[in-house]
Amino acid sequence: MPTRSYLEAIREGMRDEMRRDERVMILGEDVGTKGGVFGTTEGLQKEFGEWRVMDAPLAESCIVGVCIGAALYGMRPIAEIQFQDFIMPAVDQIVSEAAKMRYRSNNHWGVPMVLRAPFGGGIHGALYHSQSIEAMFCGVPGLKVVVPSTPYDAKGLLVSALRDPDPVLFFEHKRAYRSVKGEVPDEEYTVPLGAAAVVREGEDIAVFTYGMMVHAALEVAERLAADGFECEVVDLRSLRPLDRAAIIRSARKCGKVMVAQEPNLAVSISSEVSAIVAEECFEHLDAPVMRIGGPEIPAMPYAAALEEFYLVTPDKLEAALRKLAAY
Amino acid sequence: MPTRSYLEAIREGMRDEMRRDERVMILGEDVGTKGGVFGTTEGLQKEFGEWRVMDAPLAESCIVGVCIGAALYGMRPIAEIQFQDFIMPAVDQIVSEAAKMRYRSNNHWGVPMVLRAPFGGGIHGALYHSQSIEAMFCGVPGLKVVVPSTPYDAKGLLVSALRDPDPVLFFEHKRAYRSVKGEVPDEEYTVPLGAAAVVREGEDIAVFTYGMMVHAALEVAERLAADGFECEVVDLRSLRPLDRAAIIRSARKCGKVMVAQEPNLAVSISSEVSAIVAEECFEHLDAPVMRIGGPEIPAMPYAAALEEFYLVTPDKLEAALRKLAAY
Amino acid sequence: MVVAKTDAVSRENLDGETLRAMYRHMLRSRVLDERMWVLNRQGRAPFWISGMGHEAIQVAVGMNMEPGTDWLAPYYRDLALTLVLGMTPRDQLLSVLAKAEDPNSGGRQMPAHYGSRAHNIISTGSPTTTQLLHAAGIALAMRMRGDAAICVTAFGEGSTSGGDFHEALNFTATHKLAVVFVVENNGYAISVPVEKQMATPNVSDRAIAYGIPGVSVDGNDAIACYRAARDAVQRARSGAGPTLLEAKVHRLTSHSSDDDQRRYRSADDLEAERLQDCMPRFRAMLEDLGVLGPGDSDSLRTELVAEVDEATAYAEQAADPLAETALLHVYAEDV
Amino acid sequence: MVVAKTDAVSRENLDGETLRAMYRHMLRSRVLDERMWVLNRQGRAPFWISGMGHEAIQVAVGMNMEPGTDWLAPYYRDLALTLVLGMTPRDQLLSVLAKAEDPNSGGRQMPAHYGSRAHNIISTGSPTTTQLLHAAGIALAMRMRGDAAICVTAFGEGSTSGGDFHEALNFTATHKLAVVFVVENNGYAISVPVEKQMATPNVSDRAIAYGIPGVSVDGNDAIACYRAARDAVQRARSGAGPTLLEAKVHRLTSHSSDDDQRRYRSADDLEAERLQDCMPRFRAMLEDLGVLGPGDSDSLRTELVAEVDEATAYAEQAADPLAETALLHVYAEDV
Ligand SMILES: Cc1ncc(C[n+]2csc(CCOP(=O)(O)OP(=O)(O)O)c2C)c(N)n1
Ligand SMILES: Cc1ncc(C[n+]2csc(CCOP(=O)(O)OP(=O)(O)O)c2C)c(N)n1
Ligand SMILES: [Mg+2]
Ligand SMILES: [Mg+2]
Repeated sequence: MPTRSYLEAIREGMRDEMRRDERVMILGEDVGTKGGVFGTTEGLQKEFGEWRVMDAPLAESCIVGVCIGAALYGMRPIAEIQFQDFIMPAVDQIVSEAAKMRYRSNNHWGVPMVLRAPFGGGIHGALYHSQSIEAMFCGVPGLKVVVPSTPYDAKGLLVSALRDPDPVLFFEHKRAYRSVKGEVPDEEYTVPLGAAAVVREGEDIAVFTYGMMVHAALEVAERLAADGFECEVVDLRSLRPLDRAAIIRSARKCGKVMVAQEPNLAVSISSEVSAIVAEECFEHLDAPVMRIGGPEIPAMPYAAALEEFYLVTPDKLEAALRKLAAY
Repeated sequence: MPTRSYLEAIREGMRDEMRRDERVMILGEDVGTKGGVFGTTEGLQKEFGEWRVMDAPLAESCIVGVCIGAALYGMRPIAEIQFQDFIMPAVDQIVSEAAKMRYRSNNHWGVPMVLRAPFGGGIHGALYHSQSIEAMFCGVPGLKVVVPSTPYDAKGLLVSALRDPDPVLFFEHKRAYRSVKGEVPDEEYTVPLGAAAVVREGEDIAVFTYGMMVHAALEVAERLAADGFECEVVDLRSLRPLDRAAIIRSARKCGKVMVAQEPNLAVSISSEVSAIVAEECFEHLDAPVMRIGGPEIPAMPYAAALEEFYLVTPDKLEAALRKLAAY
Repeated sequence: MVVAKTDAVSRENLDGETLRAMYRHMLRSRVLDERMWVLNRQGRAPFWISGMGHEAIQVAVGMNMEPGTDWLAPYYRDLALTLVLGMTPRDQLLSVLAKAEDPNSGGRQMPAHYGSRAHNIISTGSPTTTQLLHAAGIALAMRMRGDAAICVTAFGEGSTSGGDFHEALNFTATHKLAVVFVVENNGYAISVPVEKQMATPNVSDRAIAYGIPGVSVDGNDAIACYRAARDAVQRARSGAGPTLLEAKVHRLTSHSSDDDQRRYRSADDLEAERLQDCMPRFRAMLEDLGVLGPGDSDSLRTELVAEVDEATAYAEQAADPLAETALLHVYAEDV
Repeated sequence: MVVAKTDAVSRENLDGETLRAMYRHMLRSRVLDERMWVLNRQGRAPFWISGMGHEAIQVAVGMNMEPGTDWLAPYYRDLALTLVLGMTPRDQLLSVLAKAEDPNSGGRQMPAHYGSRAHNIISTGSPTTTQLLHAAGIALAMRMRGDAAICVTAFGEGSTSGGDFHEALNFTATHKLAVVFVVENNGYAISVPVEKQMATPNVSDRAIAYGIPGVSVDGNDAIACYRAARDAVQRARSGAGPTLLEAKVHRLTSHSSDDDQRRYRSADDLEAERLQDCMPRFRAMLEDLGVLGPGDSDSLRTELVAEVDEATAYAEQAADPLAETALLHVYAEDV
């Protein structure tokens, strides 16, 4: 199988679906000639033209609202938000409109739209180019939220999202774009929405995580394996809906649970995973359900030392896992 | 002590602070002549004039953004959002601006602003006049979020919020406005932000909740008491920050925990409370941490049968508590 | 002035049939609207929000649209517009009584939250102004598909203060999309008068910012509304781009059944507006023109009341939604 | 044309001192800006976003403001404006090197996210257009306090597509608040040309929608900028309300150090714009007028480079923020 970067896999996912389905279109800032600020849409306007790959004005509510309208008329729009941080002006269109359209119309109308946005830190992006604000949407019925951690999943989940009849928020860790590479088949394939993946088997500690943290967890798991502790690493992949069955299975199997994420912990994915485990695995737990994430500060600061302080590095994760292992 | 309705207590809180501190002002839709769609600001424009009690255009981002600017200049603005559902267009101003102003300016600037909005259902308000979307803000560092359940707390917390140097979201359960009455002293007093209240002592089950559900919990607690089960009912009151110490204390004391709320459970206050208990009270728990809330549907539908289906009624709460008691 | 009216009419060369159809649509909506208020006062419908006073512009716009081809992103006052496009009094009565059969939302949304797949009327929620961007997206898709269709969206003047208004007009103007933006300016956003909402005398002045035509018309003059609507629709269909069409109307009722406008408006104002009601005015004109004979209007009302009676009876016996159905249709998979 | 220039100048009756001060401010910002790019290319500053080409309007506005009284809600290109109001090259170098002493944010924000309590410059984040509403709120508070102060806010033309632009102009126009809205129109929002952002030739056309004056000025003509800025500031201070002041400028650099505009703009375009740079043009004019003698400009540059050298040296040895300080100042209680 050919090797692709995370970014290439996403671009191929869009390109293949646009070739296959002329209803698929992209609306976003700088997606045209520039090919996006990260290059994700590079070459797509040349192939598909100025209408199907359209540069939007600097107005996120417009980008999402227009995509909702186009979806109602029968298109399969991709709304690209330049940074996840800049979704905020579009929250009304996402939460009040896209998420509720099918329900409020008693199934007469639906919004088959994919909203793509890069998230995450560790790239000197400071407060507004480093955030992970996905939790804000993971409690909203009517939305689906996915975060791939590998090129294979990135393309497979994106294709599934583009074929899904409901709005899907597709969040891409910007640090993964060029740093994460992997095999991606040339043939058409999909990865189902709503399914977590056990990316490493183990019996001692179940580690639930997503995004770039998956790679840190795998690295740390090997360090612990050297000392005989086997971590089961679960890539949640789908943050809404969460794969309850997979979470319960691994938690019960290991009896010890660590939920790891990049952003701060309060009212987050980690809270929900922990609550599911607390409710469903009580009799199987050998230790408190532990969580590790960013500090309770607004976002990642710019100065290198401050950014480093925010991030859950492999070393910090290792320390937390060893503490749990020792419990 | 004189008896006041929840609504009267809130109005008095605003009025007293406006008399005490001329920096306090109100900006919101219909807050002037009409006195607000619920009558919360009735009479205030007459007393304080058209500038300090100003009818805003139909633009929530404007209401919040203008209040942020006024706060930066030294005012103590109250931004009234007509229904919590309609905060969505202002999320960027709240989350990107108000919440991060102090942090990003390294403490040179702050936003002493109170955002008031009615929330909650059971009043035939349907999808967009019944929601409880507070969870969206409870994971946002830089914000404080409070929800009073009694007239006493409503006034005391509002006064504290108005004297707080940072942005406070003050959410009022609209079903409580006229239905909930209680004693409110005429003398000046405050209720501290960040502190939960044990509103009923018990040893068997700790029930953590907020808003109108507090009253349901108290009612159900009496039913169970008849059968010898003593519930400790904790009114969280402050949803950000959560009163960790109070949560841990009551959870450890009872060994059984129920978290009850009106909205759907995923990635919510209930998730965070449950996660805190799971992490901090492991060795004290005699049963899984249970949660009860609304179904995972976008919001409360209009038809009576559908609305009733959504709500956690005292009977549903009682059933859940009896199940937990029997564990 | 009969002559002037005749001139106006002949200038539009509107035949009697068209004029009668307009009047019928307006009266039908009015009769139905009156029934909704009765049901509300009787406690049989917890909520109603009315289109009374807005009928002329809505009917004028609707009659210039092509049902089945053109699309509508309405707002809660557009009762008459939904009827012109083919929805029925029964449909809306099913909604006001929150019945399972309600085609708008199956009783899930408040009344007057219109939507009908069968009539290209998109589902509307409560947040104001969001639908303007949906209309922009629909028109973008029409343009990409090469469909000779247009999209109409309607809203109050208060909604023009919201950011989505600006973003929608800017986007459609930039790409010359086939949208007609219809502002039903009744001078109030609930209790807030237009002077506290904006600095310009006309909402249509906002059009200049986008390089598109802005037109203001007397919303109580059905013929003027018809002319303006026809021009705006033609302009959109011809590919010339969007128009901001403002009709100055009166809100002949309180904002909704939860409001009492006497608390913030003078009795004189309210009386003055009632005297300008578009219905009697249009009726008088049609009678002057001989388009309506003596008694025609009354017999028409009798006929329409009968229709509404029948629809009310149907809606009242229709089934309520079952509690468990609240779980359905969050996602397509639930189907 | 010397004469015309002289006329222009005398019409504004600008004395030589004022003109020299303007030139000095512009050159100081340019010299500092050049240094930022050097530090970025040397890998000593991970990021820079430049104001090169925008100096004339910024200095013109800043010189018409009253430091200590008036307020500013800037955006990331406003380097020159912050310097006119009293911030120093040292302040901004501390920021670009993310030092603890940085008065903008203590190294917490990206460079060019300006803010200084001491200079009434509010803290700005990355989301565009939000600051326009803050300016509106500041001016509302000034009005309520009866302060004879004004608030200036600056932003790019791209930001005028966002909803907050509309809401801010509408609100300030409705209440006649003392805000000067300064659009630095460089024709691009990153790579998106203005034709894809809006349909009107001038951003100032948007003013008509709010019933306020809209003025467009050549941002490469320092004198024209000065005149327009003075009028807008006077209008605000007199209580007549807001003005939308558009300066047509050129972005003489890529959007930021992360961008390469050669990928989306032709070499000819870029060259043509460079030839219109406001700096040499203003210099030539002042030399024609004899306001600058031969060599004055060069010696001024030498002096300013020395200042920037000294500031760079200071900033480089300044302390980095300590890791644990990342926890401070989420809430006031942390102090
Ligand atoms: C975003 C949002 N904010 C507030 C409301 C509450 N609200 C409903 S209608 C209305 C006034 C609308 O006025 P206008 O647009 O003039 O329409 P009209 O009712 O006068 O026809 C308000 C404030 C809402 N529905 N949505
Ligand atoms: C809400 C938001 N969306 C997107 C961005 C990313 N972004 C930063 S600057 C910019 C373009 C701004 O263009 P303009 O307003 O014309 O200012 P200029 O940079 O040309 O001076 C964009 C899209 C942002 N900062 N904020
Ligand atoms: Mg109105
Ligand atoms: Mg620009």
